[in-house]
Amino acid sequence: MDWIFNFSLMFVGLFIVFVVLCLLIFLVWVFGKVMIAITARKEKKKKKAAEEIKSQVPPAPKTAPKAVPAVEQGITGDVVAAISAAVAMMSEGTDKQYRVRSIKRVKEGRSAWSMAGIAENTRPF
Amino acid sequence: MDWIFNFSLMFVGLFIVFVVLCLLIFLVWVFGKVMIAITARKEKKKKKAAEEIKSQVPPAPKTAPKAVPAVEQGITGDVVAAISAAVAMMSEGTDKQYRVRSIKRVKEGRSAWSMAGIAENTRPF
Amino acid sequence: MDWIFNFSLMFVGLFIVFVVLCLLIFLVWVFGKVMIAITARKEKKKKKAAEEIKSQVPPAPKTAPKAVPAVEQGITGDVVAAISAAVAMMSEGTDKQYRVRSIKRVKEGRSAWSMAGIAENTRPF
Amino acid sequence: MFEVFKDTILGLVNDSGFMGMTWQSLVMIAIGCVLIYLAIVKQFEPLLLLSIAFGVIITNLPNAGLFHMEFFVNKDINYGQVLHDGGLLDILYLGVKLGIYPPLIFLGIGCMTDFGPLIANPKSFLLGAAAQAGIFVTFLGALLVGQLGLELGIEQLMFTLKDAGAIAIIGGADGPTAIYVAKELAPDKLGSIAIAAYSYMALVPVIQPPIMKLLTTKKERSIVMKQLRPVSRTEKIIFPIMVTLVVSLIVPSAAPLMAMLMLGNLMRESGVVERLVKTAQNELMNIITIFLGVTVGATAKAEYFLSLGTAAIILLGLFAFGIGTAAGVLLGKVMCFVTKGKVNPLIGSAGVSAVPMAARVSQKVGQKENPSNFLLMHAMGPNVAGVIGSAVAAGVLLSVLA
Amino acid sequence: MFEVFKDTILGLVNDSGFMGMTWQSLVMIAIGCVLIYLAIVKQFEPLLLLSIAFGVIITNLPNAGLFHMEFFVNKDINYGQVLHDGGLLDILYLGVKLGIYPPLIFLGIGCMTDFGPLIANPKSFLLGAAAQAGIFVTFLGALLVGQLGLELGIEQLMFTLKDAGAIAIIGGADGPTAIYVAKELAPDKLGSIAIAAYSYMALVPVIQPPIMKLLTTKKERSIVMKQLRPVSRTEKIIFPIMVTLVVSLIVPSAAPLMAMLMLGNLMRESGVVERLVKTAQNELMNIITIFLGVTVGATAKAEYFLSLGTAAIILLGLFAFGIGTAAGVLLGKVMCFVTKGKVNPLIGSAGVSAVPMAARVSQKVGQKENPSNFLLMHAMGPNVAGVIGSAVAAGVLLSVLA
Amino acid sequence: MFEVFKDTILGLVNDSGFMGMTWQSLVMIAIGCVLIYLAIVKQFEPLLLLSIAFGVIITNLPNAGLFHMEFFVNKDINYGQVLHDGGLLDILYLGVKLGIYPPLIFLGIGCMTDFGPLIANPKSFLLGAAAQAGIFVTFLGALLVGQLGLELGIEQLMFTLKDAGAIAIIGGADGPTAIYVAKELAPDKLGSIAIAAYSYMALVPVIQPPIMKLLTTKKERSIVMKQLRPVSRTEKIIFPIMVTLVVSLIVPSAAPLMAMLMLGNLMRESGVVERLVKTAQNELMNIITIFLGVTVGATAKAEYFLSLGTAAIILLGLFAFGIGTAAGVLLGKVMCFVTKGKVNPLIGSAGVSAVPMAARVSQKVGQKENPSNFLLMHAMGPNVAGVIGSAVAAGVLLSVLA
Ligand code: NA
Ligand code: NA
Ligand code: NA
Repeated sequence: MDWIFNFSLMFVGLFIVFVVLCLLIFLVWVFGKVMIAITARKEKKKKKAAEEIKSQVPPAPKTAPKAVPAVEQGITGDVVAAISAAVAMMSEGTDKQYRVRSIKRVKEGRSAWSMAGIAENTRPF
Repeated sequence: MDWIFNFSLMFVGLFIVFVVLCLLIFLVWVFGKVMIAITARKEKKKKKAAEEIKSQVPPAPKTAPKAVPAVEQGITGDVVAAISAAVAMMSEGTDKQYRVRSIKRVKEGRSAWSMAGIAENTRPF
Repeated sequence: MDWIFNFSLMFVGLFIVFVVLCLLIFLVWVFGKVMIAITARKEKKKKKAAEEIKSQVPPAPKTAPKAVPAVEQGITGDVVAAISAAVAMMSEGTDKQYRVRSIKRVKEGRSAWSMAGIAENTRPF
Repeated sequence: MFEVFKDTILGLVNDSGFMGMTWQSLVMIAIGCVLIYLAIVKQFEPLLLLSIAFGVIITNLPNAGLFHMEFFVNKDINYGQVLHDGGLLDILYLGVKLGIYPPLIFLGIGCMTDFGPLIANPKSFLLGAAAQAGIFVTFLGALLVGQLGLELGIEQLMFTLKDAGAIAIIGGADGPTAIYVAKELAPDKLGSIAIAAYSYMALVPVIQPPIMKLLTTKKERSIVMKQLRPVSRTEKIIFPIMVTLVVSLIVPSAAPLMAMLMLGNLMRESGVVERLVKTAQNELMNIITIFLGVTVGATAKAEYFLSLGTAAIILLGLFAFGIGTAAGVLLGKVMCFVTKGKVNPLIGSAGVSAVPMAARVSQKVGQKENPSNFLLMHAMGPNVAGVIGSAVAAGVLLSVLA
Repeated sequence: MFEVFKDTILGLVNDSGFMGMTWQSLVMIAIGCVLIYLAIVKQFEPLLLLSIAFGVIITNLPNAGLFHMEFFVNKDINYGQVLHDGGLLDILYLGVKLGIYPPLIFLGIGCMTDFGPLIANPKSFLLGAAAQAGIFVTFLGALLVGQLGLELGIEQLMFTLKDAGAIAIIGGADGPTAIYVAKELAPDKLGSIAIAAYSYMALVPVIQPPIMKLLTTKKERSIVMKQLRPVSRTEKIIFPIMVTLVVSLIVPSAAPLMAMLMLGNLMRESGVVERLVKTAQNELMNIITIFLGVTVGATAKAEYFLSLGTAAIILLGLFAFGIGTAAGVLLGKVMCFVTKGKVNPLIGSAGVSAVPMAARVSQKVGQKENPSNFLLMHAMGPNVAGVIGSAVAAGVLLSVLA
Repeated sequence: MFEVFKDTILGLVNDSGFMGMTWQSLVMIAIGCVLIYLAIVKQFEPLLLLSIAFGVIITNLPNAGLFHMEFFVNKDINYGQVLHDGGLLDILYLGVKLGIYPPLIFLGIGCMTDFGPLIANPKSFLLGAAAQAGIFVTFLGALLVGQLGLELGIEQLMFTLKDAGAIAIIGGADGPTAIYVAKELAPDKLGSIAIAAYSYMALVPVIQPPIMKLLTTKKERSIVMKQLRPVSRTEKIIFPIMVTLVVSLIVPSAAPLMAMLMLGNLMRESGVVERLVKTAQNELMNIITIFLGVTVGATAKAEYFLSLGTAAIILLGLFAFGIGTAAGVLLGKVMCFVTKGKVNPLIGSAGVSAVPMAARVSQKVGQKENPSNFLLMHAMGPNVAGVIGSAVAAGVLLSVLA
């Protein structure tokens, strides 16, 4: 066996792994910076716009919306729990964790459209 | 290139498409007429039979069943909504629209049969 | 055709089927006996241990847990029924029979862990 | 220009299906429509029969080239030709020919089967074995028909040893097993054999009861059997491994079917791979079922299917189901006698397989005599034993004849 | 040792993708990224375009060897070579080349399609036929471009008859049909054709309305059509069988697509095989969609894709969609005239297929004129008829040109 | 007649598995049973180990012919022979040999993986790279064993360069990558390598903690890391495309694994193809998992598996996991030093992959020192970086050695 080759292969291998992943560090880092910068600028603009609007309109009422899941009115807490539980139970064996984000009543008066809804699936083929 | 051939191929193609689809129009139309005729005859018979029965039995009570989904008694409206919502949520991403048609309590006292129920699936193989 | 061969093939075939399945009867029977013996011994030990404990600790309160499905407190019967029904409905067309065994509220304060829960699925690959 | 137009049209007309149409094709299409009727309206094993029936129709459309039977009837298949010139169904049929679909269906069945009643009462194996008499007696019957064909000079009836083995397996009352054997021993008769097998499986509630009543007394039919013992999880986990080992060592040709059936069952009973079990018994099985159905139907090409041979196969299949049922019930009577009335002979008929239809027939016939009698669980034992029994029988036939 | 180290590194550098990188590969990767943008942000048929776009990127990574276009462009494919030297996408592409994926996608589509509106109003077939004019006019257009190429000596534009047929099928506005035809008639142009087809299908709401408005009067667009009659289950069950028979007998080359579409629909309407229907329209279709998308994208190798030919294909594709829409609307006008105003010509544009996008466009354009007008159900008839129509057209092209 | 009867029985006995039974087969069946025990009772990676174990058992059933190792150990596979004479597992094994299953498993994993923690803290890549030292040091170790074998004249230990590469990849702690490399470099050792890899992955909570504690101080283990920044959807969408490009360009041999992993992740993050994502990470992955498990197990044929080589592979595998863990932790210490205590070195051990087990081990060991310390999210970064790292390492090994 050619041990020089073996050794150099070992180092080359590890070297390449580091090269590739360091390149990725660099790219992800640069991209992250860019994204943060863009987001910051956008938010600045938003804030400005918001401030301009604020200065024109009267202040919003104090009763801010509570930080509850977006549940439509008329659906009781118990039912929300029931649905959460049902959904969780269904996910048995998948180890995923569900949380109910929003519950909406199925809109009525849509029966005429239901077929198109089903046909929707065929769209991309 | 043989443009005469090309042109004739174009017309032949469109011609065949029309021939096939016109044949289908004819067949579907004839079949539809037949079906409508059969259905009409059947309903006539039914009506006759119904009339004969009517003339024999006293009129039905006036309290017709309400047009609500077939929900068993003892299940409250809230729960129906919960189930509807749960089912709808599950169908997220499939673009289908579900409506709860009927809700039944799972029959009890069937545990002895459950295995056969599972085995049912093996039937056709 | 060689009818002697044919006849003997018929008998050999049936013979082998019986040999194999009789061997299985024997093995399953022996294994069943062993299992029953082991279980019996284990339960004996358990009983003994239980008796020893009993003689040391005061008797348990009389209000034994009712034989209801393991439902957490604070979830009403109606909701259990709703979930049962929802689960049953989902199983439509599979001929399986579900029974709700236990209903638990999804634990809160776990959002930090949810990602790992999802990643859990990747584990075995 | 009109000349060219006419020529192009004529060319298309010559390529069209009408040119190749024969009365045989028309008859096959009609048969396909009848099978669709049976599948939808009479609900005869619709999961497979509907696809099979549609396969029968489209394989017999002249010039469509969806399936080429001639590629597969010889021992030595030219796979290059299949890939180059094969139609859609030729390619999908590779899954049958290479022996993939039936074992994978068995994987799904294993995931759905509870062997508990069989483990609780291992004597049920005997009934599952007895009912396989239908296979071997029919084997002899098919050879007799073959002899008759030879003497009368009717080529279509001259069944060879291989043909006889493939026809006999209808008596196993088990679709994938029948297809697995037939594609090997008599690929030209696969369509007839599969259609016969699935049709009779659907007809089990019609075929079995008269035979069961004929062979049993009212008293025997009223026997109430004592409840089965509960079976521990350990036993249920060891069982599939044990069966795989025993069956595969004694009859290696049965290994593919048995191993997959038992892998499915091991996955089920292990309780640690639920996501795999769910997929194996649902999506995987459904996909394979569609492919299997439509390609098995495709083998029913007019020139192979429309023959006196098919008629003979259909009669022999009925005979096989009858003999299997009778043998099961008769051994049931023997066991009833030996155990001094502890075994209801009606559960013997369930040994033919046809899971879970045959077990239900036992239940129904028993309940008619004694409305409080629940034989179902007791009949499930012979029923699933029958699946193992026919796989063993298939192994023996393949080993000797292939 | 350093010498050896350097040599190993150099060896790896020579094998790396940078060495084989060309500006063409870079352009293709950029195109792939644009397609991903369109799929995700503009939601252009994302189910297929996302995979296609990713396929475009990875097939053009130098030295990765994921896909070898050269294996598949010749008439006679060396399958041994594919198995021995093929990359991941070569193997998955066999499902396209052997004609498996498009019919299986059609199986799933059949499971999801309700032909009720077409059965209730069979005249819709006429509109579905008319819109196929887009295919045949474009066929002539492509041949004209080919002629132009010949005269100008631009090899990339010298479309052959086969090429013209494959390009024309973009006008069918139906992805699987386009892929099924192109892989047979012009495998080297499959990537361009598929990308054009799916892109224009996504652009239907942009392409069609101006043409529809141009060709119709405000009065015509406001026509309210009378409600469709309910269709019985029997009719819905007979329909797929009938269509399979008629289409396959007249145009046998259309049989694989038509048979699978109608098998799916038969399974759906039969109501007895729900578990198969569920799998066919979900898991099976999703699996095939992923494989189809990524391998179709893989055919867009720089050396085949980056050519004037692709530019011409993209222009011809737009032309095809336009002609198809116009022809549908014009026949709609004729039908409006003949029926004395009972037919709203807007439903004619739905005949191009692109289910259900085109039908929705009819609905929207109609509702703009008359907010209480619901044309959707009426447009679904021509819409699904268009699928049948383009399959027939595909059959004709394959039969004459393949 | 009795003579013939006896002859037939004798023929069957000669064909039976008992005739070919050797003590080696028995040992392998016993090993299979032990693996089933580990999978079910100890829950060692049951999703794959259960199928692998069952594959080990059935491949060693004499005369069953389910799998023919000899078809696949040579460089040049005769696919015609596989199709003509192959058993069930030979056919299913084509998915491994043609390199389909591992990339498709990666597609599913990509659909399930959140690269957010890695994007938020890209330095984690360093830890994912460091842990791959396990691979390359073990490569040298395996060559040393090979040298030893040469000198002692023990043929079973004479590992070639290719063997060494395949063994080393166990250190990647990533099942599909190990299988993908081993089927190429050392097909005869695939069974041993895969079983070692999956076993040690299950044993990560046992192997890693002592090494982690040995190499870190109590103070280091108590370090609380600051919360990760939220990552925008755009970054998550760009990430898979970027990684695919960079990795595939530098190490093209890693492209199949990396491209499929990242296609899955792109589908996931795009949010527009949920139905495809659902199928890819559930049904498709489950189907492939079953096929992969049982066929990989099938490669553990007694004559290849029972050798000193396997013993050496198992030792080397443990060594590889240990070195990988140590290297990760040590670089973690360096980063801790450089960042002045902002990095907890415990997250370094997660760099070996074994997602998400290794990350959880980091979490647990850290929490023991400081109960309010949540390292999990921080450890997920190196953890998923380790997957990318081992795919790159696999690409290097394949590129140099294949
Ligand atoms: Na049987
Ligand atoms: Na169309
Ligand atoms: Na790794």
